[in-house]
Amino acid sequence: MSMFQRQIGKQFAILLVLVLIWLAVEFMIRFGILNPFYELNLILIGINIILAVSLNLINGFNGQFSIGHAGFMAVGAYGAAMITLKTQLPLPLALLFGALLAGVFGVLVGIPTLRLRGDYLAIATLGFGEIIRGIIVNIDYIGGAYGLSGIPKIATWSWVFWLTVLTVIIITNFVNSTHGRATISIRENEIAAEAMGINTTKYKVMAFTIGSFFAGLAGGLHAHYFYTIQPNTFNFLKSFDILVMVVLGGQGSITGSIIAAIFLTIISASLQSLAALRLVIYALLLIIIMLFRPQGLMGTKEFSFKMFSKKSKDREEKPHGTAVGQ
Amino acid sequence: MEVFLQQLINGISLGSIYALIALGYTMVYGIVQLINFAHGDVYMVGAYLGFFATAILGWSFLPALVMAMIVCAILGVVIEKLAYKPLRNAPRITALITAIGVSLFLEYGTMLLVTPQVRTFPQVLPEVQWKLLGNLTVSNRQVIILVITIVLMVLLQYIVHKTKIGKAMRAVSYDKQAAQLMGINVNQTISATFAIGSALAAAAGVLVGIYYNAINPLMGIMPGLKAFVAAVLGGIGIIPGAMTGGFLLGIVEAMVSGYGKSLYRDPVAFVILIIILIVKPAGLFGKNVREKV
Amino acid sequence: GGGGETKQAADAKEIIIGGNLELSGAVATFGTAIKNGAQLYFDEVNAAGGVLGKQIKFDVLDNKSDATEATNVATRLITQDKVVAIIGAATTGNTMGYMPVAIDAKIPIITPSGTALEVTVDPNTKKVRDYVFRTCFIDPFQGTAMANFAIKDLKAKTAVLYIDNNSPYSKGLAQFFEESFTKQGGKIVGKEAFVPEDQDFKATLTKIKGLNPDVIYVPAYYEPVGKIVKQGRELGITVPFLGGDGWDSPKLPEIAGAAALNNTYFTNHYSSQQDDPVIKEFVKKYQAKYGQVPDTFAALGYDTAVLLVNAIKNAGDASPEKIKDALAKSKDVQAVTGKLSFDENHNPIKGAVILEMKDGKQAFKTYVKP
Amino acid sequence: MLKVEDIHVYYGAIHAIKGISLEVPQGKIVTLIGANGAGKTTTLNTICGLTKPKSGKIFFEGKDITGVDTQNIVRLGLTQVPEGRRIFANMPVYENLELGAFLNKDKKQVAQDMERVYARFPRLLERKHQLAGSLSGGEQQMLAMGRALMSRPKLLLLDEPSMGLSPILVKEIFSIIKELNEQGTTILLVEQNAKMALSIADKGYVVETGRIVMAGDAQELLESPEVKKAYLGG
Amino acid sequence: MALLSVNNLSISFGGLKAVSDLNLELYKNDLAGLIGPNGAGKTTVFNMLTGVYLPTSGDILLDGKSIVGLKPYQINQRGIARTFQNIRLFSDLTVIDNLKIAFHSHSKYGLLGAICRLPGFYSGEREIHERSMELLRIFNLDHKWDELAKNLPYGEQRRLEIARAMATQPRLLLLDEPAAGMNPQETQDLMNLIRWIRNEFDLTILLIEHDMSLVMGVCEKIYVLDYGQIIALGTPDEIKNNRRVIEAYLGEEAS
Ligand SMILES: Nc1ncnc2c1ncn2[C@@H]1O[C@H](COP(=O)(O)OP(=O)(O)OP(=O)(O)O)[C@@H](O)[C@H]1O
Ligand SMILES: Nc1ncnc2c1ncn2[C@@H]1O[C@H](COP(=O)(O)OP(=O)(O)OP(=O)(O)O)[C@@H](O)[C@H]1O
Ligand SMILES: [Mg+2]
Ligand SMILES: [Mg+2]
Repeated sequence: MSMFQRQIGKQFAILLVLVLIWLAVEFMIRFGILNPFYELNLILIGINIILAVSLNLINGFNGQFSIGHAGFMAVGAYGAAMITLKTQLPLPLALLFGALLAGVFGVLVGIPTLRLRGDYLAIATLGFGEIIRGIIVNIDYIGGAYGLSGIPKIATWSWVFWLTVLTVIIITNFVNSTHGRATISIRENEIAAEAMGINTTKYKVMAFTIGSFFAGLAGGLHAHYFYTIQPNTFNFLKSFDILVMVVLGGQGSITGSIIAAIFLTIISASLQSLAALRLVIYALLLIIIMLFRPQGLMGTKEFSFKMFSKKSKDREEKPHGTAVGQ
Repeated sequence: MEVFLQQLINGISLGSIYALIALGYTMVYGIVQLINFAHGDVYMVGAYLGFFATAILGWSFLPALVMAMIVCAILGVVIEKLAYKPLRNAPRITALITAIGVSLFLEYGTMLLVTPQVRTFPQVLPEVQWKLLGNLTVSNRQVIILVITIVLMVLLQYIVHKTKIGKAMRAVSYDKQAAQLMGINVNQTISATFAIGSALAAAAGVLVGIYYNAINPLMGIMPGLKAFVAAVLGGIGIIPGAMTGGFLLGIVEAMVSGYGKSLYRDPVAFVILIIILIVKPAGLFGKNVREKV
Repeated sequence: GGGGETKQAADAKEIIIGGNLELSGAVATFGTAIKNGAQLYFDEVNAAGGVLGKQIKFDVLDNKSDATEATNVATRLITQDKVVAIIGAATTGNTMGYMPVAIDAKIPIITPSGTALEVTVDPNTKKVRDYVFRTCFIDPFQGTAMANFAIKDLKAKTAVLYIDNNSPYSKGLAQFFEESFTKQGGKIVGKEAFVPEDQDFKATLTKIKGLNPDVIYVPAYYEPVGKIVKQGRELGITVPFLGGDGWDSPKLPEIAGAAALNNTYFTNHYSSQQDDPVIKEFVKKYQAKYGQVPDTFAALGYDTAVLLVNAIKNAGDASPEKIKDALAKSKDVQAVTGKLSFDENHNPIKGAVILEMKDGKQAFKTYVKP
Repeated sequence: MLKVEDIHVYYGAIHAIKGISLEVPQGKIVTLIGANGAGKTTTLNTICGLTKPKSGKIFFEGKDITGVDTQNIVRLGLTQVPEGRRIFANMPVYENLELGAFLNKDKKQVAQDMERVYARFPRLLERKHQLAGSLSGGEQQMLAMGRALMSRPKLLLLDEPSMGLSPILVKEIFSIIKELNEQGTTILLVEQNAKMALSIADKGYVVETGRIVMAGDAQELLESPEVKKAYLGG
Repeated sequence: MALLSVNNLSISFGGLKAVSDLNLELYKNDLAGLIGPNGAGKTTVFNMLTGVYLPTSGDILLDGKSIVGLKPYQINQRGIARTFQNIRLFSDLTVIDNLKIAFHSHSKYGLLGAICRLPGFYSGEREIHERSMELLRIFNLDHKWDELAKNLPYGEQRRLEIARAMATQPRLLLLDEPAAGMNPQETQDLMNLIRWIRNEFDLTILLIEHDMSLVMGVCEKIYVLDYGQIIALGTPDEIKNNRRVIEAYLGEEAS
């Protein structure tokens, strides 16, 4: 029973900290202490966290090599934006619709492609991302190449913050359950997982669907904060950006994804004045970090303050990332 | 019929370029199991070297081509030593991320050096148009690229499967430690792989630069991606597969543009790719060997 | 408390003008040319003592050719760097992306090359956006002008549209060309598209050849256009190719080859090879500074800077509010692409020329009144 | 022929080999026995350069080979049949054998050696063109042995060659080892099957947690009560 | 009725007939061995029994019902668990997580319960945890519950793999060379463990092994496979003295 109580106590403490962070930022925004540039980047961080954590479920925990995440984000963004533009439904419903639509796409993409392995799966997911974008470009009803503009800016700091928290909680809870273990076992050794009674197809599709759902949610938030969405925003380079966050943070580490999303968003914003040099620096940073921490910033561990205590076991942390290749 | 044949020519000519880039891609992949996303950018660097040699130094075609191949071979080896070699024992996706880093570095490093503007090649390879069967047009450059692609494919296939260095490459690709126990120099073998792959990319860059007559620092992104698709389509790591995949992709794109809607060319090409992969999960030439349990 | 802070900015030693431009990503060429063009003029002004006794600081940030980044950049320019006006973005899409931020903050913006109608006019309310201006043509003007030319001068009856599928500019021009062309009895016999990264256009060109049109309208930027014209001629297409101001670049004949470009026409603000002294002077200065011949984007970037500085001078005060008002009243401002005034929709009133390519040189064909 | 002097090997923070010294005289069979995780494989890997010792020296035929690259050590005539076979699963059987002779430039000799290997392991001849990865465990072990023989080593390191083999094949493998030795190959043999190993060896070392705890004449060890108790199953 | 009955089971790979017309019957509580030369097809039989390979012909009945064509996870859920010749642990996970994964099919809360952390989640997790620890205790691995599986010594990895198979609560346990790489002492312990779990869990066991001390020591009946065919079936004593088996497998003078 004490384990249960300790759990509840810990969760309560986390919740309290979150409420405090939220209130503090909200207060600073209200009173103009935090100017809109910082607010915008906080929101971008939130959206990137959702994207990275959801892709981490697919790539890091399930070990499926997906590089089409931006496609699902696009589905969510367009789905949610269309609801807002064409109907009078409130934001939560629009977001839900976008996310569900992305989830449905996740199932549709997942079932046929997840029998592919490694790089073949990667190219198929990349292909799906590009197909989705190619279709959007060609549908004038949803703005074609122009994209959709005039989407009301109704996704506020509060929405983004709490939906980010919700995403992280749901995915963390999923990962730390028997379903999460089933998901992880597929990454570790698919043959053994099947021999242990785990329906690998089901769990692959499930990870893919949940991942897509949250990518769609991030897309919806994006659309309702940045006024405009364009198909080009969701091209394969965007998928790469998300992938970089996941790997940089550590595949299989949710806190790692969060840290990487924050880090990369800040880096990107602070290099804006450098033009081409900006990407050269970004590129060098990527290479250097990967060379010095091949397992990502966090490996598969989760960040905790206990980490710093001497007692923590120094496990050899050789990471096991996505099963790339045959 | 005539239009169909012309479209077939168009497709093969486009496909031979994809194939040419895909060869290097697939070769590097076959040996080190790394999706070298920077391959498309080495191709771009090759094009710029060719441009530099012909437009600035006034060299003729062949020396320019050779110089670009040599310099890119060295570039490939250096990239491998600095960015990939330290990660040989890391998860493969880590090297993939550094490959993305190298790719961005080459793109924007080049942009810093030469500005983003388009450059055009001087006329180093005079162009001749041939008319076949009445109205079909083929240019000497198309034929040159096609022939070079096929020759290089055969050559590569020969190197990898028939020569000693090729055998070493395959051994290294499977188990580096065991390869060392055979007396194989793993570092040299991998360097050779990157050198050959990058030289091929450079050749493609120069040829394509001359063929289309316009190069820019981001020119490697799309062909790189398409070549990767072509390599996967054929079964990544398999040399004839890369070539077939390249041709197939080129022909599909030409036919969709010619007979369907050009607007849907890329989505349709990807749909076909995915269908092929669902039917043949290891690509056209790949054997879907299940791991022996 | 935005008002108070901008006041401070107005009192500062220098006037900060923001640049929200594509310096990396897919259309880095456009953004970079605009930046160079604008910088050239600002340097001239600063060398001559500045404006209102203050130096101009051109604060350019990279929006990575992405609408989201453009919003991010605009927010930073406005709230961190306290700019009084923003130049950019190069494309309609990115301009539309960040525009709401500027409008909310009441900072005037001028896009040098965002051509779509709805950039300056809200399509829902049909009202002009007070804070948004542009230096370039709008789509209807060029599209209509070229359609008229095709029907009247080239006696074309049928046309094929070949569009850059990722570019609203290209789509906009094509749309108005089509409207005007069909209204005058012409027929669009085919609509095809490409993406700007394409290298090979032969498949589609083969198809277009089979459609046998009198003219082919390719409203796109010079890099793909050069390849299209070249490959089209190789396939034996002899009919005229037509285009818009995106064609204007010394690179075009280099890419396509001079011979291939014969019998092609495009609408433009000016001709970089015209004898006009203003243009000659600009081309000379630009070349001296950057070592390249300026393209349309460079010229538009320069003109955007001209318009802004002129407005600041006329306003007598570098506050965003005043600059906006003065911009709207711009009248006959001498710039590279013509003598510019804004109409009630904040579009520049300037005539167009139709240029013909002859042996790699631009030749003046006709003048089209605004 | 081989002399290992007080080597220490670390895996990160793990001190796997804590000062091992041993000697393999020319023409002899020397065996290394010990429990799981004692450090036998690590010792062999260190000898042939796959892992680098932190301190200590290794001499082969009087030459210091400490820190020399594996491929150069192999050139000197020392090779290993690694633990877990490590055959090239993606290549057919015959190419695996050819790779064993990678350094041998004499084509005729290679062909002869190949014949000899096939004669010794007829099963490999049957499976000549099959991908090595689809061989059964025992077949793979034969292939690994055959591949090592192709390089005509002066000193052969064998890491648990009998693992996973049927009793008849275990005997076969041991008789091959003996035969090879009689033909002049010096052998350093690591075995779990201590009884068999000691019975063919001239000399034995017992390894426990990274240290040599006992050394001596193979026959003596076979009869030593401590060895009997710990490694021979009573 | 036989728990498992295999009728005329065959499989070929390309031209190679790896197993042909195999017949085999196991009754509840049997402890049987499957031996034979390398490459005889033993592992292949296991692979067919567990759905990894689809037989070319023949039938496999579990409790009288055919399981041919079922996916490996379905077969496992029906009560057949196995270990692998080349250890396949979830090597980067902890020892206890390896077991918890195997408890998956028997977990008592759903997706919603997991995501919302309903009370059922906590009780379900506690149950899984306790049962995993119990199994670890049985296999004498409880002191290492928090180690990464790959850091265990080889012998313990083998034991962990058996424990993991047991966690799926099988009726039939297939062990592929469980003593490979173990020293005589460890092998002895393993024998006792196998006997003990058979009795304790009322289990049927079929094992492949080359270590004759183990096979002869624990198995009550032994199938001998050669070139994909059964060449002998009998008690350890019968097998030891069977000429064909000696020729093909044991060699003269079984040591
Ligand atoms: N790559 C590695 N990283 C970390 N530790 C290692 C590594 N390889 C071996 N070890 C450790 O070093 C020690 C010695 O291992 P080694 O493989 O040499 O033993 P061994 O005597 O060959 O055992 P076995 O009989 O199981 O083959 C063991 O504790 C092992 O866990
Ligand atoms: N996937 C496969 N493709 C081709 N051949 C195979 C495949 N799997 C097994 N074989 C062949 O089938 C035969 C039987 O192999 P199996 O692994 O069942 O042998 P085994 O009896 O388990 O031997 P060992 O005791 O050595 O493990 C072998 O000759 C092997 O080469
Ligand atoms: Mg060992
Ligand atoms: Mg077996």
